[in-house]
Amino acid sequence: MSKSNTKKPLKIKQPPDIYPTKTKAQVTIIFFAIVAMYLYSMNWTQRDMVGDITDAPANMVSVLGKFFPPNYSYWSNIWDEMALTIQMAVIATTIAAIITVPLALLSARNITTFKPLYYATRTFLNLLRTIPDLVLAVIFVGLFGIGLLPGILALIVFSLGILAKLISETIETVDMSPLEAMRASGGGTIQVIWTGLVPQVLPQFTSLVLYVFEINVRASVVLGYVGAGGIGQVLQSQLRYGHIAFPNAMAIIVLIFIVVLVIEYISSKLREALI
Amino acid sequence: MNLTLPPKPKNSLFKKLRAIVITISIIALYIWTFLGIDLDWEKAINKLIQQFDKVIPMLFSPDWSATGEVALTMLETIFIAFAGSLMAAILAVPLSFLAANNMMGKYLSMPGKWLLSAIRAFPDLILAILFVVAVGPNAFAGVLAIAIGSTGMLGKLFSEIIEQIDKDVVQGMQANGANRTQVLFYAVLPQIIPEFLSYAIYRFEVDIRASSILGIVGAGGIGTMIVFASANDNWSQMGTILVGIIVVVTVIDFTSAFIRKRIV
Amino acid sequence: GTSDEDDTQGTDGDAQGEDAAGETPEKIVMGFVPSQDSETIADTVQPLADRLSEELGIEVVGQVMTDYTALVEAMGANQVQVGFIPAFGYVQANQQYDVEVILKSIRYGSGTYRAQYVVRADSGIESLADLEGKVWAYGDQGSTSGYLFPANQLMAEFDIANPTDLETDFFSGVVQTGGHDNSVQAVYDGDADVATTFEDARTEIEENYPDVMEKLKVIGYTEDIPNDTISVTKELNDELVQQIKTAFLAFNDDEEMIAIMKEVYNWDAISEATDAEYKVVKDTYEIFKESLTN
Amino acid sequence: MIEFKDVSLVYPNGTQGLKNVNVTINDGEFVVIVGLSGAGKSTLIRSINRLVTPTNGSLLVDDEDILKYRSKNLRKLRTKTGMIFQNYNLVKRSNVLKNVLAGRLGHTGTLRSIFNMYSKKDKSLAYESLKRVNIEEKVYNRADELSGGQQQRVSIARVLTQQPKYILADEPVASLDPPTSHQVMTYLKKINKEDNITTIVNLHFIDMAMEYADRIIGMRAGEVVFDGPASEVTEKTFEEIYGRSIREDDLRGGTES
Amino acid sequence: MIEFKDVSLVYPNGTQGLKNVNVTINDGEFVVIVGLSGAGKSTLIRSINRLVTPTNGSLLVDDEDILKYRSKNLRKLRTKTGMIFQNYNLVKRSNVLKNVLAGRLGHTGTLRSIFNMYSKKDKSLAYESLKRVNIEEKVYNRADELSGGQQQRVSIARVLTQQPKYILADEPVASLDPPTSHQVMTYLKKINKEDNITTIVNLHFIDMAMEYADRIIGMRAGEVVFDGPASEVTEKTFEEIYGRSIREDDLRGGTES
Ligand SMILES: Nc1ncnc2c1ncn2[C@@H]1O[C@H](COP(=O)(O)OP(=O)(O)OP(=O)(O)O)[C@@H](O)[C@H]1O
Ligand SMILES: Nc1ncnc2c1ncn2[C@@H]1O[C@H](COP(=O)(O)OP(=O)(O)OP(=O)(O)O)[C@@H](O)[C@H]1O
Ligand SMILES: [Mg+2]
Ligand SMILES: [Mg+2]
Repeated sequence: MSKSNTKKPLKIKQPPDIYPTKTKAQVTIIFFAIVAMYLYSMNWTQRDMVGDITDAPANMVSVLGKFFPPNYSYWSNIWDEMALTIQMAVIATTIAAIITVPLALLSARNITTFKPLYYATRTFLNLLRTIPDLVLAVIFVGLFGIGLLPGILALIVFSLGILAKLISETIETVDMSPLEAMRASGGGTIQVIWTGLVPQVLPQFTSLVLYVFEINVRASVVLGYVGAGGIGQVLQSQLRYGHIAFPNAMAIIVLIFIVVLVIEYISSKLREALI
Repeated sequence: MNLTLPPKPKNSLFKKLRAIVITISIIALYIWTFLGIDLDWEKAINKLIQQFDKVIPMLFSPDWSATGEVALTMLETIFIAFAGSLMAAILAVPLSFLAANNMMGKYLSMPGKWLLSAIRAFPDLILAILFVVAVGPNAFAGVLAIAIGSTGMLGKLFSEIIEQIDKDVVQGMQANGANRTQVLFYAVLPQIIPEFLSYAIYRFEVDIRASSILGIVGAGGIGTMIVFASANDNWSQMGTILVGIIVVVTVIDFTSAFIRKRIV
Repeated sequence: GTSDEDDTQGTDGDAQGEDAAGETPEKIVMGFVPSQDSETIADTVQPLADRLSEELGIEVVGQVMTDYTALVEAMGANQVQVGFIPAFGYVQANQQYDVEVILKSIRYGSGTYRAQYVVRADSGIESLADLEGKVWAYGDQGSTSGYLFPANQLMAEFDIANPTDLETDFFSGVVQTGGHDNSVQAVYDGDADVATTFEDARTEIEENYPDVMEKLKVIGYTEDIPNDTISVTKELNDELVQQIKTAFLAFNDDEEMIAIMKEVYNWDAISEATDAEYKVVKDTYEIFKESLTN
Repeated sequence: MIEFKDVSLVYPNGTQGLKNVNVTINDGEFVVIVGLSGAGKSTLIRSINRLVTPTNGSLLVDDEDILKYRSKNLRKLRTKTGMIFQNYNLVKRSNVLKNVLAGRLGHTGTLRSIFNMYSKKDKSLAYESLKRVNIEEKVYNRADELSGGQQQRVSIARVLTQQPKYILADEPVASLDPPTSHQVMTYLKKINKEDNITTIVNLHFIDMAMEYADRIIGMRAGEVVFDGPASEVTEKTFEEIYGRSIREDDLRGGTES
Repeated sequence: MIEFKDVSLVYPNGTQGLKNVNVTINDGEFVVIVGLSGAGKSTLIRSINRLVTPTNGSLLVDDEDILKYRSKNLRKLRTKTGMIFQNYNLVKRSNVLKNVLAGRLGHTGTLRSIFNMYSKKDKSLAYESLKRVNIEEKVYNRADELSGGQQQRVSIARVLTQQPKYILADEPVASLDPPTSHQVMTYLKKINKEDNITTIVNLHFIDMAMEYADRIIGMRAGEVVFDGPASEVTEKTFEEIYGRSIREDDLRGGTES
């Protein structure tokens, strides 16, 4: 009795609003700030536009039309490059997946309770992720010369950043209670992680690795810009020939698309098998 | 002591076969990969030894005289990426609902999923061409290219979030007599908005980095600087660019954390 | 806007381009794709745009683009009226969209450049004929001096039907390096036996490999390749085109501009050019076109 | 009044959820349904507001066969039956007030509810309901900041705001500890008495059932095996509901498979 | 023998988990600790295997002060004290046998356990334990395919496999329905008697406590307020433990904030 009376009753005599005024004000300010920034950006980016936007769709459709129909017979020329791209992605993904494990554990709050280590790993991964893939590729080409190796290295570093983040987040959501039980029954750190944690994250781990594999296949297009090999380079030089090669380019895109779909399919099947 | 061991597990033939097939395929994939790819380590390492001093020290001794230019270009990039990502975030919402299993049903969501996949299949270069033709070579073409490129990825991520919502809450609203729209606004949106926001902000960061596309459309931006710095082997300028990107992304990280705390 | 009736761009000949001449746009967009066949690669077109705007009294917006395919398509849609396009891009633009060359750049006192064949000095390769069975390094297949011209020359000289046969039958292998300096490097490192680059790309890596000039030698050159163009779309009226031409040519007499052109773009001067000068590129293009579309 | 007339329900996978259920629940009653896990308690309760649809028989609510209802009627039916869930089913990220106002959704136009434009009356009703379950000071807290018992009280407030004629509660205390459970049950009972709302509650615990119920319905394998006032529950009733004598059963663990 | 000598524990955030606890638990006893939520039951029990570390006093297990233990000794201590949790704490995705074998972790080398190379003896011990709790037929089922009661029995089997000297059970039946709860308590009691393993159990339910305990320890706000045989529990004990007469309390819900 006394308890609920000592609680300061809300001053509102009126029925309350759904959100407190302060929250409302904050959200409103943020909202308008975003809208203002958006309008400003739109205005700023359009300052150099000549002519009006009404022709845009027609123009776009007419270029897009030049890509169709795709020249599927061109596929026979690019099997090798496609294979190479997949092989690069396989190697890069495998290595990234291996390196990710310790990094992800170190950057998961619930596993690495030693704060400085946790923050150091986090910061390192954040920095890694800020580096654009293009810069990575350029730097590695600068270091190792042209060829497959810089391409693979760029893919490794690039996917490491994403993978470690995603996996550490997965680790942070696991049920910690079995780990506690393992600890209570006298298991050492590695035993606890292996028997308590690994079974919980394995399905997610697999599907994230496959997701990164897919990203790596797509990223080969970017690598093409810097001569790091693969299908991207072919696409790049086809586009140099202008519109007559557009159907070839489209054939390449369709092929990449199919490969990615196959990977997606396999990954869903594999996940089913694992869960 | 007499040992009584547990009986051997009886795995179904299907499972056994599946395990065998998966194992063999994976082994085959790796064999194929390692046979197909030959890396010349010796050459790469020689090259590394030779180039290391030319690249790495330069990267770490940024060319501060380029600071002004980098800052200005970075600002341009932010405007373009912001407009593009916000547009994408808005476009991705309806698409993600169309592609979510639990909103459209397993089969009706297929076209949506395919559409999102198809958008993602278009490389930057081609998106760039499309939009340059549409609106000319300028920052706005960059905005559009980024918007479309990001829509594919955001739509996919959003639809995955929608697929993970807590169904019980939806049922709670239905039991109150709420209709479909009300359920959407009361049970679905509150659950997904925070994640949508995080992904949108994350994508904004990605768009700031992945700005090579902007160079192609003549939108300027940091991507163009990267292309030229690399073409001219200007490593110390590349260092400055990197610093610029790291600073901006970090600032965005903090701002977005702040905003998320307010809104979520 | 300009030339509204002109929807059927580029479907038929020059006649239409002439018809459309009439109005003057209030703003001109100038697209610039820096030449990859050059030592330093310029990243701005601002000085040129500013001066042009001054001379013409029309607002001129200059944009640097990193890929000429996009520029060609943009000119086709009349989103860009004045383009600084490499020769090969010009030919595409001309064939598809009737884009017309008006000027070209002069480098090292010449309106043309050549591609060269670089081999190791001790390789024993003396002539093009010795290249059979060797490994070929080039930047990429869209490079005029790195690929198209040398390939064309070899195909003609050794009677090879198409580029695929050249790459697989004549040569024993190819290395696509992504850039001229990389190609030279590939030969220097022994990854390839011959590189085709612009003349003389060896100097590109001389800083890092001081002995490159002795270690590598040039065994031949291709025909002359016309330099980068300044081209205009057919929608631009003749009078304005003339004005633009005059304005650019006037830069040659302007100390300040010459200095800029030299420093930023590596140009000595700008000179008039006609479509005919690009016939040699066009012919080459025709040959490759066939091999692409099957 | 709710009348089950020979109601059966077979789930799409073939499980028999309900089997020839005949039960009449009068207005104002406080009925507790007990039974083992899987006995069909939830199925019975969810039939009443058509979260599941029986496959046979007829189910009359206020003399109308609700099995024939389609979307519009269904909304009406659900508006007049409030439901409380074991896991509270609150929108964790919305604040308490918004969660409680969701109880008015059935009474509010779609547009108004989207823009949070509730009438003053609705808002004060919501606030009143929060007061009734003694949780008004948490009005702006997010639902996930509350303890289990508090969340369940919010969900009761939500139902109160709905001003239903019937309250259905599906194991409202299963996630709570005993003192909090008693507290929640007490609130439910209080509301039942004060507002004369017919209340149907599922419980695992027969002892708690006996303490609060006017009437107990025992279920087993989809069938009603006991129906009578709490005072009539005997040792034998236990046996009927739990399949055999309770003590014995517990020792053997035979009820699980 | 476990001796708490003036043990106190303050959590980093300032909460007083234990306050001057003095308790001695003799070998072979079956002790039940009761108390309201937040009373410190879990804290007490977790101190014994050092999942939490008291900040004051000394805690002797088999005459050694375990508060001074560091990693190696700690592993030994944990190997000899088995623990059963409210939520069973099984690895849901691993099968029953693997979960039970985890009880041997403390006795097994890291490498051997990573490659699942448990000795034949360990495996047969695990299987024996499963048999003792009557769940041997589920040996290859995944843990998430089992019902709550079955999962708790698996976790008992895990502890049995560990062959501990002490069993600590932190609300082992809180997630279970009454029949299953009795069943689990019965197994615990049986093991206590057959193997003479000292067993300490936390419970919410004082009635259940009285049924199984040799001895009951009542806690409130971190302090031991009752300690004696089950037979000595009176109405007054209730009041001491729950702070006031039990019924009143429940009605007010005053234990929540
Ligand atoms: N959606 C469904 N599809 C198929 N079978 C179902 C479904 N829902 C429930 N069942 C089955 O119907 C039977 C009755 O389930 P119900 O949920 O009504 O039991 P309950 O008495 O509420 O049990 P609990 O105490 O575990 O909640 C069970 O055998 C259950 O497995
Ligand atoms: N890790 C922790 N950090 C801070 N305070 C804690 C922590 N764990 C428990 N507490 C606090 O210590 C007090 C005792 O908690 P404890 O978990 O021992 O209670 P309990 O009797 O087991 O309650 P329950 O029945 O809810 O499990 C509570 O006030 C609790 O909030
Ligand atoms: Mg149920
Ligand atoms: Mg506890």
